[in-house]
Amino acid sequence: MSTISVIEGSMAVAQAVKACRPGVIAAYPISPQTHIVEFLSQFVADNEMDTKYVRVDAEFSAASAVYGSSATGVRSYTASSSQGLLLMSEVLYAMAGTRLPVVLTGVNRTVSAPITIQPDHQDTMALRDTGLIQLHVENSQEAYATHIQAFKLAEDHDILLPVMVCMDGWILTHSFEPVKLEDQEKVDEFLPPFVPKYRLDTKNPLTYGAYADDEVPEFRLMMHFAQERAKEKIEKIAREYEAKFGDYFGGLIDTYRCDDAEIVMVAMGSVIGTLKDAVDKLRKENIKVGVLKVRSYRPFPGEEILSAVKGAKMVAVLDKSLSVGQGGPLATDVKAALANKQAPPVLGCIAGMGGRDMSMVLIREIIEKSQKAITTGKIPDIEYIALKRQYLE
Amino acid sequence: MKEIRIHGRGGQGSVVTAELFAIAAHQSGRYSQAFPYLGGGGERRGAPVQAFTRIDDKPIRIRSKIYEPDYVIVSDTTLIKLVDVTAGVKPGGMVIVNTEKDPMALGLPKELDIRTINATQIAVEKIGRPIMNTALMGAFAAFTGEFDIESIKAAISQKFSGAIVDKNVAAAVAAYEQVKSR
Amino acid sequence: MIGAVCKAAGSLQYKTGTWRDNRPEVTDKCNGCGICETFCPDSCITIENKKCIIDYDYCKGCGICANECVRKAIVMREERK
Amino acid sequence: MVLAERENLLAAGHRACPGCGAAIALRQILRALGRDTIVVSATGCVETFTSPYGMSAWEVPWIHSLFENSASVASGVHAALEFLREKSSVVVISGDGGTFDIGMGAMSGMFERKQNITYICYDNEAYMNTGVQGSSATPYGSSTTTTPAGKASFGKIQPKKDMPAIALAHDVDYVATASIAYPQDLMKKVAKTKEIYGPKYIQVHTPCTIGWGFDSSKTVEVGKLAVETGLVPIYEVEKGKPMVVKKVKNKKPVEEYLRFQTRFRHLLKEEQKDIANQIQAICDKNIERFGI
Repeated sequence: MSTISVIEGSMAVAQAVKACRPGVIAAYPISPQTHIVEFLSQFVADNEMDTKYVRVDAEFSAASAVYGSSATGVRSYTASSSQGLLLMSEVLYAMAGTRLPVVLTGVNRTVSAPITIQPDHQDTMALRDTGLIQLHVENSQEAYATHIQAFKLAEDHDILLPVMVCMDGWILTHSFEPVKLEDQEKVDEFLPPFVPKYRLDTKNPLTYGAYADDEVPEFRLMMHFAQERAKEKIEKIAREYEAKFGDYFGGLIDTYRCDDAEIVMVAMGSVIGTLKDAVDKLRKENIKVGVLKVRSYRPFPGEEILSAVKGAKMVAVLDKSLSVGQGGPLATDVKAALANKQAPPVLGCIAGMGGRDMSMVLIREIIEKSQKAITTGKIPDIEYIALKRQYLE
Repeated sequence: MKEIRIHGRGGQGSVVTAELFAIAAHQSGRYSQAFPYLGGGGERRGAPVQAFTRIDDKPIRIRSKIYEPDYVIVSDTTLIKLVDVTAGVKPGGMVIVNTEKDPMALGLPKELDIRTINATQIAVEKIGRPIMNTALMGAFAAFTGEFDIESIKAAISQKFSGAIVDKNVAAAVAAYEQVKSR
Repeated sequence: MIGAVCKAAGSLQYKTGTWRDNRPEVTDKCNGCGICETFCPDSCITIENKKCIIDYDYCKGCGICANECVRKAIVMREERK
Repeated sequence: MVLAERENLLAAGHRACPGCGAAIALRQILRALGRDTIVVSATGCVETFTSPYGMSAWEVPWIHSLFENSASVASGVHAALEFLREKSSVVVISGDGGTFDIGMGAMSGMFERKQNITYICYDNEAYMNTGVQGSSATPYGSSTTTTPAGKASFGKIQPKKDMPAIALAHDVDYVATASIAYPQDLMKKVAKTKEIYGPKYIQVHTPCTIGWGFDSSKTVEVGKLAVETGLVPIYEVEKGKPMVVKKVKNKKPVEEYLRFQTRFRHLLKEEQKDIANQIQAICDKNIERFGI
């Protein structure tokens, strides 16, 4: 029987990973990821997991170790955050390029400087082009489910790419809330043991990480094609999960009261729940708004977004990061997806960077700016939400 | 939805208190959410900290900070000088302070419902150390009626193990009964 | 194969013998001691019937075998002659 | 022993330069290790010349990912084998750049974890793959493209980093130096690693014809001279046992070694005599310190 208990978001992830039975975990501490790996270490220490936990000297080594273990044909997991993810980044490119189905948790936190431990999406955005599949979650239950789904997705022979489950640091990892933990037996039925397509094996010696010259474009493209195939699989696996466990959090995207919405707010991660509450409140004031959750950031669900926002008058995209010199990366992607199509205009809003709280006041500001853009027909390139002008001097 | 804000100091167990409230709410069949002040990595033992709990009859989606709490808990009176502990408290909201002093002697806004409990003394008596958070929880249950004492006891039993369970339960019950008997 | 994984020993299809300027030739003095085989960087020497055999498909003509042969049983000759 | 088997696990058709010392080392190392071995390589000459896509020279399972992480990748391979309860040897083969410099942190971590992994550094004393830039393994006085000799420079001003000493400071189970010029010694040492459980470090001196500047036929000869002058001491330290050093009966003056290579040629000029003397002093010190 599944059990529901009030646990920390980090524990929800650790429990999901445990249920997935990885053979190797390698990780390095970094806040706010730290609790996840501490819990997993304890599970191993208590013999609750048949797993080799490799304590490493840096995130760079953590990613490298799971690169090695995954290539040896063993289900492998790591987690990191912020600077740590960036330190891993060189390995993550290699991991995706070598098609190793590692699952990692990207606990979202901003990147120095200035140094801080506050959450936003700056870190995983920097890994956007690695080839990793990136799935964002809105709450602990979804984090739990998505890790289990992630292994199934990563290890599918049509995909074979690392999957990063992105969750907002602190806001999710350090929150306590009721989480339903599934039966091990049922998880085993949902997620069979890892069957590698290739592996390092002295009985069948293969060369991994070969040097390519002329073949590079095709190998990069094959990663892209795998991500294209992943679009269907993400939805399919989410539905399979629903059939098995009763929970569905969206496939590539999820929508909330978008059908007749004039303003659709597009966002990722932990802000989604707050936005849903805001939508209910605003709807009572006769403001027709809806929320579109981008669950899969890579592969990017351009078509799905287009069909969900078609009828709206304005698409307000909330970016918890800034591509300096360009704008919000999510807004940029949404604009690209809607370009050359019959689609509403897009207002890119930078909101919630560096842990700035996504309060109701702030969401109201987004809606007001969207309404103004609709009435005036003038759409600024970027709107900055809850900006504290005193720091700009 | 009911929202609780806890003011404490690093190392006093404010986050654990918030977590225990969330567990107690779950034990009593409600939804809950507890979280520390975002970040906190720069805060060390002794620094003023905050933790939050939300309780509702339906799943909780909102994740912003708590700006207008229904209840505030203050784990020691020295915090009143350092932090605006009553900021944003809803009209008629309750502030529970760990002190031996009279509520009116704390210099807090008169329009608020101020309650006091000497949780530290109860903790010293029942636990042997001045770890006051479970006593505060017992008092909170009695003052607010948000929890029955059984769900507080269940939360403590779920979170801890060994001898400290009984001691903490005893502290919570003692505080609960002290308030009830007033 | 995806991920640039590839099979063992595929290098055999690449004939490095075309790189060669000088060609080692084995004379009658060879007793098949194997020193040349041990030192050959290019895995192109085998010892058969107490004689070293050079695989000219792969020999790059570095000359180590001739230099290290204690019996001076290998001589280097210019490839174009 | 191993020589008799003559098993070749590095296929012909690889793209090393003619006379490559590292290729000689590879063949000997693999012969000593045998087929039940998984090799992890760092970026470098060996990685590049053995692994063109579809034309790999490796006959054992082999993996490369980056320059600085081969020790960490090996840690993961080892953990996976432990999980699978498989016993293949896990061996890192990395150049001096990937060992002494960019990969030293990862190697230190691997040593500290006490995993059963053999780390072999083929030491050609500079970044040869990228065009002979100086590394911390580059010897004193050597001219490279980033430590060039010039009007105001005699080449590298720092002595070679003592990597085996750093390995020993990790209290690893076996540390050895070797040279391709002494294949029996090298293969014996590599074979020994299979008998010792724990981290092991072997540093193999592998002359480079291009980077050092000598004729491709002279690779082994140069390697021998390095040992015979005392510049490259050959020894092994097995945990709990006294150090075993390769003795040299007729020691040669280091000038014979320097003369052979363009990287040291500038030191033969009269005005650089001091530097050549200092290199001789390094040899003399080695001879005394190790009892060569």
